[in-house]
Amino acid sequence: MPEALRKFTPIMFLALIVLVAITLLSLTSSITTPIVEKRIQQQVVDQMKGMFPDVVEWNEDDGLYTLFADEGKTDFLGYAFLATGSGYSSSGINILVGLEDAQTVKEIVILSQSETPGIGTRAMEPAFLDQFIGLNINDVNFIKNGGQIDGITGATISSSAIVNAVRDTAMKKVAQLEGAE
Amino acid sequence: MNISVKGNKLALILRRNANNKAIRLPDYGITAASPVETPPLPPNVALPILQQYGEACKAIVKKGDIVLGGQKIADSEDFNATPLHASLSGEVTGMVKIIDPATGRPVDAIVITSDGEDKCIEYKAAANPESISKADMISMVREAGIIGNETDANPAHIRLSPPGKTDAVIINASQCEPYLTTNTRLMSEKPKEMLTGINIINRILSPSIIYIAIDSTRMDITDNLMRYIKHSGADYLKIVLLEQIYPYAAEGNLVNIIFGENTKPGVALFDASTVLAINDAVINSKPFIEKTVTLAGSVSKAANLRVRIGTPISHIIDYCGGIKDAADKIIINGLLSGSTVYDQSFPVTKETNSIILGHNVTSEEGDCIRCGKCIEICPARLSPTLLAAYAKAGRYNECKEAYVDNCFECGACSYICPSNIPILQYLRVAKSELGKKVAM
Amino acid sequence: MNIGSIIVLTLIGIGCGIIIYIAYVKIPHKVKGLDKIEEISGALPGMNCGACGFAGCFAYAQELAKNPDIITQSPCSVAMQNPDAVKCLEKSLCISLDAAAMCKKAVIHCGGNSEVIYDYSGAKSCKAAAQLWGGYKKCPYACLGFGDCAKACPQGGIVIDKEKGIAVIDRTQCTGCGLCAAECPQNLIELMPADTKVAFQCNYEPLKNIPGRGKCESGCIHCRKCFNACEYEAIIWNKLKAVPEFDVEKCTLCGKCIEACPQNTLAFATPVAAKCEAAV
Amino acid sequence: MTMPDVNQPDAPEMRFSVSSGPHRRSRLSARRMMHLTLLALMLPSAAAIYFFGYFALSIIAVSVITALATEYLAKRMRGKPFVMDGSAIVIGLLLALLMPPTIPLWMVAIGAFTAIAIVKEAFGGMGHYIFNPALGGAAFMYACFPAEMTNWIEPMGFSSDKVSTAAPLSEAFAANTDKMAMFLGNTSGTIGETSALLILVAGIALVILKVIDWRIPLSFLTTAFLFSAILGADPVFHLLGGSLMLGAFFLATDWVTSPLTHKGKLIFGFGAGILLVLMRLYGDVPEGIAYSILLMNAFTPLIDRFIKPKPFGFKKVVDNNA
Amino acid sequence: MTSFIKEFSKGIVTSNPIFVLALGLCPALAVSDRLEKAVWMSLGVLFVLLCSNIIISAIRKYVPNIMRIPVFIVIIATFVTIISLVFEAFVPAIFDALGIYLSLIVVNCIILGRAEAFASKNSVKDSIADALGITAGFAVALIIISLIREILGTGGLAWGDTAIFTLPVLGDHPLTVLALNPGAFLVIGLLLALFRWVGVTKNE
Amino acid sequence: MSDLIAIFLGMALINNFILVQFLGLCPFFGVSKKLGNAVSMGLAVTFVMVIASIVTWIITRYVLIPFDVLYMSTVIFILVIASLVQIIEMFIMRTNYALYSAFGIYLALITTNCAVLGVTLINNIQKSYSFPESMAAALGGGIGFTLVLAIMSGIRERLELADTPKSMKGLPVAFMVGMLLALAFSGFGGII
Ligand SMILES: Cc1cc2nc3c(=O)[nH]c(=O)nc-3n(C[C@H](O)[C@H](O)[C@H](O)COP(=O)(O)O)c2cc1C
Ligand SMILES: Cc1cc2nc3c(=O)[nH]c(=O)nc-3n(C[C@H](O)[C@H](O)[C@H](O)COP(=O)(O)O)c2cc1C
Ligand SMILES: Cc1cc2nc3c(=O)[nH]c(=O)nc-3n(C[C@H](O)[C@H](O)[C@H](O)COP(=O)(O)O)c2cc1C
Ligand SMILES: Cc1cc2nc3c(=O)[nH]c(=O)nc-3n(C[C@H](O)[C@H](O)[C@H](O)CO)c2cc1C
Ligand code: SF4
Ligand code: SF4
Ligand code: SF4
Ligand code: SF4
Ligand code: FES
Repeated sequence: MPEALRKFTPIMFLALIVLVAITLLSLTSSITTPIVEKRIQQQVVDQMKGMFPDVVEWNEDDGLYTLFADEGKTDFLGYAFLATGSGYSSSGINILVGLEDAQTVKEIVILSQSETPGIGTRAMEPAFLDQFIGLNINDVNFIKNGGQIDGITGATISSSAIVNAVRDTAMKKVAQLEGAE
Repeated sequence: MNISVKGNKLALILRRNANNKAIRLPDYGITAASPVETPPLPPNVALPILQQYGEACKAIVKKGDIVLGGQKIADSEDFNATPLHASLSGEVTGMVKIIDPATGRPVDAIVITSDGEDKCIEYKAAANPESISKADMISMVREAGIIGNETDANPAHIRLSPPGKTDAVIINASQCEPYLTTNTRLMSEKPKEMLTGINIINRILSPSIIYIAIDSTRMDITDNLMRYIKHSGADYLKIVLLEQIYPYAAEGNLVNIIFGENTKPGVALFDASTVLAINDAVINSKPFIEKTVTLAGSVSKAANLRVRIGTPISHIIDYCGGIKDAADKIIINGLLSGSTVYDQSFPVTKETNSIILGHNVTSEEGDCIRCGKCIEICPARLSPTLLAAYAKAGRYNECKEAYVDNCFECGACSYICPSNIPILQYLRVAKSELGKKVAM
Repeated sequence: MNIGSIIVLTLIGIGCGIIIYIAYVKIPHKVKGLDKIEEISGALPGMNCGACGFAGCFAYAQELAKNPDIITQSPCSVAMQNPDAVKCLEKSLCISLDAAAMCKKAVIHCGGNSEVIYDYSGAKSCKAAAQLWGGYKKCPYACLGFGDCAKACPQGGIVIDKEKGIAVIDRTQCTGCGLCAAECPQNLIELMPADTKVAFQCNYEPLKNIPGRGKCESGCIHCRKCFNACEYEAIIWNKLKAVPEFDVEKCTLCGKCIEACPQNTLAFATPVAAKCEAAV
Repeated sequence: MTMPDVNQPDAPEMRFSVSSGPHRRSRLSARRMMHLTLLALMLPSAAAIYFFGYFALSIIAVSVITALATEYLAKRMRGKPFVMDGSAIVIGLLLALLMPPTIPLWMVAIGAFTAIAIVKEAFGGMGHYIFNPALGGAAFMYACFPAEMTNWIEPMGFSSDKVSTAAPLSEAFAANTDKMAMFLGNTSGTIGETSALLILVAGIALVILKVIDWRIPLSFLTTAFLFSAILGADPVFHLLGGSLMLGAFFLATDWVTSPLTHKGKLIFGFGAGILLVLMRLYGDVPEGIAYSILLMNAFTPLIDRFIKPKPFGFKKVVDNNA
Repeated sequence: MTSFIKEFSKGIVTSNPIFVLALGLCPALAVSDRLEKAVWMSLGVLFVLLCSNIIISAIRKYVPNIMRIPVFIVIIATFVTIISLVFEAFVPAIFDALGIYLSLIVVNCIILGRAEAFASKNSVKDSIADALGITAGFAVALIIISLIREILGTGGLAWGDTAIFTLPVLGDHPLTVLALNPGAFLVIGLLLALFRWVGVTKNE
Repeated sequence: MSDLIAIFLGMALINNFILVQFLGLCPFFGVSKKLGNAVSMGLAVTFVMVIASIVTWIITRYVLIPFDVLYMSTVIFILVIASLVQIIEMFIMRTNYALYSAFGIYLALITTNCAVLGVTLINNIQKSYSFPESMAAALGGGIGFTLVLAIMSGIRERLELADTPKSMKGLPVAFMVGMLLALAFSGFGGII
């Protein structure tokens, strides 16, 4: 090997390793990504079905699902969308929100979270989440801020993450709806 | 008392230092009114050849020699060394080793058994003291072998020949410790000699100013001095009144109190008793063989005594009626900064200024509770608790970095510590270990 | 699979490679000879006790790398007791070592029989106590029993005998680091060959005539009886100090000297560490 | 130094004591200071029992007994003598005073155990710990039992009929702030914090007796007062409410965990005051006193390192911290 | 075989990465609040350490000295990414719970340390033993810590959504702090002290 | 702007890397025995964090997102950090040797510091911060890291003189300090 080239062996060696590594990763990811995507999709659908047992067909528009009870998409059931709150833990709280109409919350479901067990997780319990049922999205706020939701002492951060995420995303989605119409 | 101190330009009144860095004790001046007495001669004296400055002295007498009081018995070629004189007449009965309290190691001492006659060599009074030259005066002081008290503890002739210029002289006529009254006694009993002595120092060092530090309670001395100053027009003399709190009269503190801590004038400090000795040496050519000491505490009669150097302590105690109240502690040179001896036959040395009999208080050393009282009180503004902790852990270098050398061993920190930590003792260990390292 | 991303990311990899390469070439690398120093310091105990006289094991290794003779002048006692370390040092320094001779252990020259002459109160530290008249015992060289040495011993090999008020060294634990000897204000502790058989338990210096102070009942009176009693010429009389010294090779452990001593100053040395015997 | 002939050299007729100077000590002792503190704490404790009856009595008993038992065990495990220096009692008592009246007693026991075993003894015990043990124990309990630790009831004394009806207060509290009731102590809160008056009296007594230094309470209280006023809150309410008084006089002043120097103490109080107000006004924690003092405890070694007295004398002081 | 066992057991006791070497502390503290997380994390570490040790010791002769560290890191990072992708696909709840600590296995001092200190100098077989030993040590430590933290901190033990058991009293009022950050420090610190006290490890 | 300040303070105090996020614990226990060393380490980490955040933000924005390969972040970020540390080492050595001798040894430790990789992952992947937000987070995180390291070293310097039980000495008691610091820092919760 010529002297000049020899100098570059280390660099080429690293490049080779990087190349191999990246190829390997691309391969792995091409296997796992569809699984993940499918799962998330499935999860959302499952939860949606739990929320609206009659759902048969839906439209998706930029994360906003419009749900129908028949194949022909005429029997309107409600809306559903994902909201993400940033709680106490650095990974977020993923919430599926169901709306009966453009104003009223049907139900909210926590898809994933990693709040502090025993503290933050109290905001994941029905006692808290059930308060959302049937609320006007404008009332999704703490009582002291003029809404209708009781906070949880000791879990202010987690509970307000949920409340704020649900309200803000809902407002956005509603605006999106109105924009679409 | 027609001269009031307040408002008089000659007097300088100083009160507390910042932050109350001092200890107030009730037993100042118990013997303040006791005139200096002279007890009978002791049967024998032991004169240790201690030598911290200059080359070690060598004995110039041997066993069996007959010596006269005032006769030189040890000397060295070195100017810095201080000669030693027989303090009474008699026979040299031995050269013994005794333990030096400072190092715990043996040193030589010359023992003289008194013949009871107290014959002295002839002291020639100077015919015309004013005409003696500066150099002669210094060598006369050296010949007399004067070593100062605790406050000015090194040979007087060294203090009188400083390398640089002396801006000011401080005469310490106050007391640095509770119980001690020798300085004030001498000041009131021998004002004339004292002033001559001061004059000699003035001529040798020619400072621009001389401060005389006096306890603020001793208005009689102050009035006398004021009168004298007014009369003689000795305007270079100024009086400093000190509160009787410990450790104001310690050398470093005095300098700081008078000049503030941010100036560094050339200062020489002399204890009143040293001034008297200098006066004796120059005017009477009399060597330093007598010392005035206060005996106090658990003794039948507290007194101020003029004793020969080398006199066993037991002799003095017996003269004053013996130990009272089963006192089990003999404290030399002051309750706070003094040391203790374990045997009554310990002799009075040139540095001794008091003997206090007391009781031992054993107190279990606790953990430092970080109260910060030692820091509050340390007049050297050190952090004694930290220093003690470092010293205990053997981290002597950190002691040095925290200025352990600035500690002047007043003991205020150990005094105040609510956890009874012998802080000062730990600092002494650190200092000596550091000293060893330097020596190595 | 996304070919574009693979290419771009590999290019980033190459870029990083170049950066690292340049940085590597430009940064001067470790001082020469470091490998050897590391090898030597690997064989040292790593206690950084400083008993060798250098500032820690690594500093010692640096000096050794420069001048292997240092190991005989100021040996590391701890390393000398570990046969592996000795082998390793011999190899890397290209010298042969007489480990047994260099293997030392501490001995306390005090039997604790000196009378108490005053009641000491104050800091529980030998150094502090020794500052007051050389200690509270009649013998100004006596063990003061506050255990400054024990505190310094990294092995926990020194305990204070509460009855006698002296320090006792457990020679099975002692590694001969000498840290204790440096702490003792009375200079009572000496590092002696590990296989020392007879212990001389007096430190009194032959100073005459210190009134009120003196040696204890079991102090050496310099009578030479032990010297005369030994049939194997294992005792050498140290004229300077006027004390006996023992030749380990010749001593047969007969105990005659111990019997002969009128002062009970001599005793058999306590057992030697197994570790050390292995090295010997 | 001994002389021959005068006495029999080998048989001194009497054994003297020898020690290093100084040969006299002040009468101040750590134990005495601790006992005075204990005495002073009797005032808020009495108020606690007056206002919260059996609740307070049982909390105090459990806390102090657990603290003592833990201290005893810890000392035994370490092979050290157990001395009744009062410190464990003080810690137990202070912890008790920080408890809300309805706290289950086993929780108090856990708090007292943590305070002594982990926050005090694991660090080396008396004089060596870094964080205030009582507050460490309380913070531990806040984190473990947030609901129980913030369950406030109206004072009801020993009257048993009220005990059964004692219910948590509502948010109406904030509006209903009778300053006089807060000053005297007839208000809700932890059992020991309610009577600002008695805490003040006890604290000032300790200051006068030189058991505690005035600098920390003063700077702490002043900073909290001024800073809360600056931020637009009611300063008197903040001064009297919560455990500020108790904290400023008895918790922040713990010698072991506060700075050594005067200047350091002022900084400590200032820092604690700022942190306290921030936490009270904006924080999530129920009461900021434990956290603000614990944080300043953490800063104390740094304060001590940089705020040192400058050695007296003429030597130019070089900064040795560099 | 004996050397294999020796290397293996060394990792668990005498050079336990957590309790003795105090390395790789971040994941040890962060994911030890629940047993489930601890187990999955240990599996992740096992996979990464095993694969990277094998690869590194296999290619150790060819790696240019200059590029040693970068190459090792890239290899480790690759396996870490693979394991995160796999976790994300198959155990999503765990992937979410572990958060970034899964990715941070890359910089876990244990792994790079082993690559540098062991795999780059030893045969494939020994490297496998080393990986197994170190992982076992890591796993044992993590599981002990997580058991304590989960049982006391949540008042019971759970796997996934199913509770294995719940303690009386503590089940209603768990010592929550143990499941939180301060508790992680507390439990590990006390375990360290305990091991020293009973003499498993040496005092400082 | 107030967002940035919130992110900065949040990263420094509330989500402190060491006490809350559990990142960079090895140096927290390893390099916290002396204040000087601790502060040097902290500053070096802060510096590398900021630089790494800049570079990784660019890579994320212009490479990873366009190609939709965010899952490659770990590999690429760590490679970039490793080479960055090298180049910074070289740069400092060339320009300021005094600085190099003070910081040099710490730089080597930084490559394997969780906090550096952690901050890049949090900024770019977890929170998808904008550039200024990334900077605020990196700076805040680094300063919080330095602060806690400094506190810890102050405490440990004092503990060295303390009569800590034998089996608690050193690391175990440092963990206890960690616990109490974490408790104390939890008091910052919600301040922003
Ligand atoms: C270690 C620790 C973990 C915490 N975890 C959460 C959490 O997961 N969710 C939450 O909302 N608050 C959490 N907090 C915040 C505190 O519980 C905080 O006191 C509370 O949010 C304030 O509640 P309050 O204002 O309703 O009393 C945590 C606090 C600490 C100290
Ligand atoms: C000293 C102090 C005392 C408090 N006392 C009460 C109280 O008695 N009742 C109460 O509901 N909240 C009290 N709080 C307020 C709570 O800690 C908390 O802020 C409040 O309960 C929020 O919860 P909520 O919105 O569910 O009521 C107190 C706060 C402090 C600082
Ligand atoms: C010192 C202090 C004591 C307080 N005590 C109470 C109390 O006893 N009850 C109460 O409801 N609020 C109390 N508060 C007020 C609460 O902390 C808070 O301002 C109010 O309850 C609203 O809290 P929230 O925002 O958590 O709902 C107190 C506040 C302070 C500063
Ligand atoms: C004024 C004062 C306040 C004290 N405050 C506390 C305190 O807040 N927490 C504590 O654990 N001990 C406290 N103590 C007790 C004491 O400082 C401590 O228990 C001992 O220093 C050592 O255990 C206090 C003592 C005093 C005198
Ligand atoms: S440290 Fe020294 S100067 Fe300061 S109080 Fe103590 S003995 Fe006096
Ligand atoms: S006075 Fe004593 S207890 Fe107080 S800080 Fe100083 S050494 Fe510690
Ligand atoms: S006794 Fe201890 S300190 Fe002394 S040499 Fe032996 S091991 Fe070292
Ligand atoms: S041998 Fe020395 S250091 Fe050890 S206890 Fe005796 S006097 Fe003290
Ligand atoms: S594992 Fe996080 S810094 Fe070492």
